[in-house]
Amino acid sequence: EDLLAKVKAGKQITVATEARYAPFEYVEGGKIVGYDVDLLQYVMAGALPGVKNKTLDLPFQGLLPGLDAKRFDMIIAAVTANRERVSKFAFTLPIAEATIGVLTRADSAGSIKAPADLNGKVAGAQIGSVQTDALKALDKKLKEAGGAGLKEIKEYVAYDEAYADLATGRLDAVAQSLSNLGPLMKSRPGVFAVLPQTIGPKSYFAWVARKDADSAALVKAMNEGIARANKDGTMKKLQMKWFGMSMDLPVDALPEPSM
Amino acid sequence: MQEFLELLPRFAVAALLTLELSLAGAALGLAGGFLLHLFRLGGGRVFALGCGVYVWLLRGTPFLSQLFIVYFGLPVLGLRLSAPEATVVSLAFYSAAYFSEIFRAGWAAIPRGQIEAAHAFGMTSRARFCHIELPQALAFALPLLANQLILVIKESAVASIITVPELTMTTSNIIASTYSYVMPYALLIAGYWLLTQSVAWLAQQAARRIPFLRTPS
Amino acid sequence: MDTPDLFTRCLGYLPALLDGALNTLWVAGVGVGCGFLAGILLHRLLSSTNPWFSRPARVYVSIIRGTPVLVQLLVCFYLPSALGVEVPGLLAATIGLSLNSAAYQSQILGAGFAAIPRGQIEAARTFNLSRSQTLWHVEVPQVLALTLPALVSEMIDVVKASAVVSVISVTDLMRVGQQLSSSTYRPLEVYSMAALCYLALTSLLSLAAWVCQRRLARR
Amino acid sequence: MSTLPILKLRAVGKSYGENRVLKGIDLDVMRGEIVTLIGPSGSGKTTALRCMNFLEAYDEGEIWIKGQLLGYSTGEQGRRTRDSEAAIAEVRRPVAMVFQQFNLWPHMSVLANVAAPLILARRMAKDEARRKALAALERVGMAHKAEAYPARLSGGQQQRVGIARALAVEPELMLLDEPTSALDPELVEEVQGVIRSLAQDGMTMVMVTHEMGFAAKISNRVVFMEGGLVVESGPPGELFGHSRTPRLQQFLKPWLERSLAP
Amino acid sequence: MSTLPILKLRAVGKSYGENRVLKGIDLDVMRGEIVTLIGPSGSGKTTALRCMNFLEAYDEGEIWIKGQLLGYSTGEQGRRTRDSEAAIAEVRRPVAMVFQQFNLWPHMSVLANVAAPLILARRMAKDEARRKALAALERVGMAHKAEAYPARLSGGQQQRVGIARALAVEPELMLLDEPTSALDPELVEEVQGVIRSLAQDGMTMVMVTHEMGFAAKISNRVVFMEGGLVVESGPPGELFGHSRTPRLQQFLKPWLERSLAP
Ligand SMILES: Nc1ncnc2c1ncn2[C@@H]1O[C@H](COP(=O)(O)OP(=O)(O)OP(=O)(O)O)[C@@H](O)[C@H]1O
Ligand SMILES: Nc1ncnc2c1ncn2[C@@H]1O[C@H](COP(=O)(O)OP(=O)(O)OP(=O)(O)O)[C@@H](O)[C@H]1O
Ligand SMILES: [Mg+2]
Ligand SMILES: [Mg+2]
Repeated sequence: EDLLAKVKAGKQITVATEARYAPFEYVEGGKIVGYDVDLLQYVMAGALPGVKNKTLDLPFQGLLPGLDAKRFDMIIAAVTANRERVSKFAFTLPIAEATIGVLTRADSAGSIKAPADLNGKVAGAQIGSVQTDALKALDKKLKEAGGAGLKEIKEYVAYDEAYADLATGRLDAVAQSLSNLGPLMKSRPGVFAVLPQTIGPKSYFAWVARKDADSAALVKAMNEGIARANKDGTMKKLQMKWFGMSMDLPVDALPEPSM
Repeated sequence: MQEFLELLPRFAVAALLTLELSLAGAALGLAGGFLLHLFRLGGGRVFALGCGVYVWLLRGTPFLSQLFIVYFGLPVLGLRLSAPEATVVSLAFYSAAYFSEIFRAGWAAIPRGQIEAAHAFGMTSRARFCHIELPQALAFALPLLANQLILVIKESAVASIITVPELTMTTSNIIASTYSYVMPYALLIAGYWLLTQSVAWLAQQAARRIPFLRTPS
Repeated sequence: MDTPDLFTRCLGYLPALLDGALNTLWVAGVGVGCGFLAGILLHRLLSSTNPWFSRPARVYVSIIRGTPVLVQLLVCFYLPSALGVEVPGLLAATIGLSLNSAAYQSQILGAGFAAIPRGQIEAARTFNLSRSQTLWHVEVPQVLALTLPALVSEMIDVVKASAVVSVISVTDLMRVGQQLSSSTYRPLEVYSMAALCYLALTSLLSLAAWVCQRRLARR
Repeated sequence: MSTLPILKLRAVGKSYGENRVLKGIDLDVMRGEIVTLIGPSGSGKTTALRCMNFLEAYDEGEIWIKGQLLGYSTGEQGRRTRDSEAAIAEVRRPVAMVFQQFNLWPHMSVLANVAAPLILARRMAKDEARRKALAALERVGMAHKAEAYPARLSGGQQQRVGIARALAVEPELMLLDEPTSALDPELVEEVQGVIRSLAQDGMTMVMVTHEMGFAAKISNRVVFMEGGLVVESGPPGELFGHSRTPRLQQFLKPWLERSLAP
Repeated sequence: MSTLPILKLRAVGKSYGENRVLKGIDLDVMRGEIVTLIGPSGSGKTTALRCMNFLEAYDEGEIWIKGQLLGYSTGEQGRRTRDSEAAIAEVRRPVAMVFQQFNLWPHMSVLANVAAPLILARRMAKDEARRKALAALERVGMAHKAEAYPARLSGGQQQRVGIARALAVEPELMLLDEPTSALDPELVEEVQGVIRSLAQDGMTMVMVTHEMGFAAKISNRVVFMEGGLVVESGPPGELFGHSRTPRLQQFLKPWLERSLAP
């Protein structure tokens, strides 16, 4: 009896998330809401009818170790698929594009117009995230181009403190997925600006399960649900609702990560 | 074993930073707490009330909130501190509240009769303070002070949230990049344990050096 | 999108914060309560003349006081699951804080127990009170009265220490603050409000203790 | 007066580590008798008294209370094993103790102090225990302070409550360790008065005291101890008037001088 | 003996809030005299003694030490103002005090305890202060414990150090508040011996005590206080033998009975 069968029999699946990552998942009115929540609801209705989901809210650093320790069955959060993670965990089909943009302060829009202007500046992102890796890659690229490179890359436990540091001027830029930046720009108008260029290669967000035989069927069921949402237009509708834009995602498989 | 050897230098550096931050914070806090206590002793009602409110505010709210107010709030007033600076300053303000309470307990523990004896033999108030009250109050408070220092060391872990690469932050970093958490946590525990136990040990040694504490009264 | 003014915004945070405060109060309250009972037990072990009891107890206190609460909570949360037992976050948090507080309280209570004159215990013995009667009817009420100020400090510390329980998926006051700050992108305001909530909680505790002390002092 | 001694000590010895504090004490106390122990500081009086109650475990000899061996059971080959707390409590039941430092429980009212042993150890119903406690307080003239807390009482009043607490369990033997020496001189009289009236009522008592005058007046027998041994014992008139041993004479000298001073 | 009283109290009164504890005390103490204060608990003996030293501020009447008014200065319209700490210290210089609870400073060695007032208050050179302190300790037979800490000493030894500390400042008047009542009965004698020898050397003393026998033997004058007033005073023979007031007779009765007991 594998995990999927157990979930079906127990009528409950335990999932973990980090509800500090608007608009994918965050708390409003005491409830966790967001793109992932809506999408999960749709997927479960098709793949696991009658199963209830129990959601744990954990700091991001606790998600992958917790999954490994079998504290829960899946991570339903926007986890960027990178090479190292994909080698250790089972990712579902992509749920959103994770391509990274650069957030700056509105008052520095005159001086920082492109990633190349970040020479000698301080940039930040979340600890252990793909965004941090992207900043490191950018740093390398800038140096190869003969520039000074980034002055410092600061790693944060969560993005909120990074945004706050950007606002107070301790940071000059924050690397973050474009999907997250839209809502931020909307709720603090006039404070931040987003560079038109992205950094790093195209990458994707997906949900994560354990990479073992026990979980395989569950991942397959989830993938079927995501593919259906993609095909019937539900996904586009939800993306418009939460990101204010829609994106084209591969339907058949998660592309091999390039980082 | 391999992992252990690889991680050890990073943890040593991080532990040193934790020690520096908390020692600096506690030293300033100790001085601040002593000043607060002096105000309370000699400053009349207004000072006593002020000190009381200070202790109530700083002791009653989580350190994280105070750190945020120093780190994100002060820039609004034009004072921008780096993350380690903000940590030290917040630790100082925070621990000053606790230290002043410890001094208060120390002074309260001096038997009235001894102060009267000092009066009766015509000692000046300075002589009384320095030679009768201070040594006894400090001897009494020594274990409490050590305890508080240990708490400050542990509280400094909160600084990880504002990117100070101390022990806790380093552990998070390593876990996030390697997904192995047994060895990093073991090293984290060992790090804090070593730091706090050495404080406890030093305090014990100090207490042993105080001749009149050696006898159970 | 229009932004309400500061005051309205802060007021808007309150309901969610109060929800979190309730969880904090539960975790800290039960933690201190169980920690008290466990602290008494621990003190008994510590003061036992049998090294098989006293030594492990000493090691326990040293470990708990020497490691961060965060780590202790993680152990309470992940260790059982590694052994195949499912422990919900709230329970793990409560157990973790109890175990933590027990170590500190054993020291505080120890000072109280030591301050009870030997003669009173002897009186209980000559009048044939059993050991547990002596403990609960003669020692504990006095220890409580003697160490109340220190116990209140410990309670306040546990309330504040509970701010890390979010790592094991308990939505406490601090976690609500984090969630709010991430949906509003205004950490300073939100954390200031959270600080006020903590202040209210801790003041409530101090006040209750003050009332108790008053009662006891009337004797 | 029955002929069975209520308390019997035979060759009782006790050591603290190397220090042999009691070196073989023999003593018989009959029902209705009042025995006082006197002697210089450190002679073992308190230790002897505490052994009679097994507050301190004696390690040589035997102590019998109403014919029952206190604290130990003798096994097959004559080796003795320590009894359980419960068994000791059973044997010690007829004995009550009054302490030098009163040792009242400060968190209980006077009434609760006196009633607690009845409720907790004798498992008496609360109402009845209170009634008994009140009667005992009446006996020592402290009923009007039943609701007060010990800290509010003078030393003399506290000691009277201590005596009431002992009385309430209806003991057949009372042990008193310097019941007045923690009191201000002014308050000694009130406690001695209570003890004297107990004596008149026929209570059996063993008392340690430094108040020679009081010992002389109240006791049937005075036991002079020194260095863990009984040096001399007898009726007070004999002992105080014509001490046989030079050590006792020397011990009594300052007191005799002081009392004849003014 | 000079005719100027070293200590003079005139109509001294003292209230704690509503409670008037001293109600007008008159007293003259001549050089070389030994005066003991006796009286029931709460009669104001300790308070009177503490006022003589301005440890407690009196609020009516006058206290003169060697002709200087203690604690207050009289201004123009006869209104008096409280002196500064330094001025009070100056007037109280010839007076030293011995406490019931010894009040030694536990963080200093015996020698440091005795030397501290000399170094800190009299600004004496350290070497000289030590020499003096050692001489004072010699006087009370405690020189061999000079390096010990108070907690290591018995009560009697602590009180002897307390007396040495008072002696070292070479006082012209010593105040003693129940110097032996915190001691075990066995230790009373050693401290009384020291006080007796000071008396023989002509030290002026005012002492509160409950030990009637001791008071009777040592003092030139006994003052009986009650309710904040001096009820009777006179030479001990007169006071103890033929008390005029019924209150004093009643106060002395238990003691007389006890001393004549055997
Ligand atoms: N708990 C103990 N541990 C070690 N030695 C003890 C203990 N209790 C008493 N002693 C020693 O036993 C001896 C006798 O003490 P005990 O208290 O019985 O004497 P005492 O006759 O009652 O004296 P006092 O008149 O001072 O009360 C003393 O030398 C004392 O030091
Ligand atoms: N600090 C104080 N505040 C209020 N009242 C006090 C204070 N000190 C003493 N009293 C009161 O003053 C009165 C006299 O006290 P005092 O200590 O002088 O008596 P005493 O004669 O020394 O008694 P004792 O023999 O018990 O030592 C008592 O009623 C006491 O309650
Ligand atoms: Mg004794
Ligand atoms: Mg007095």
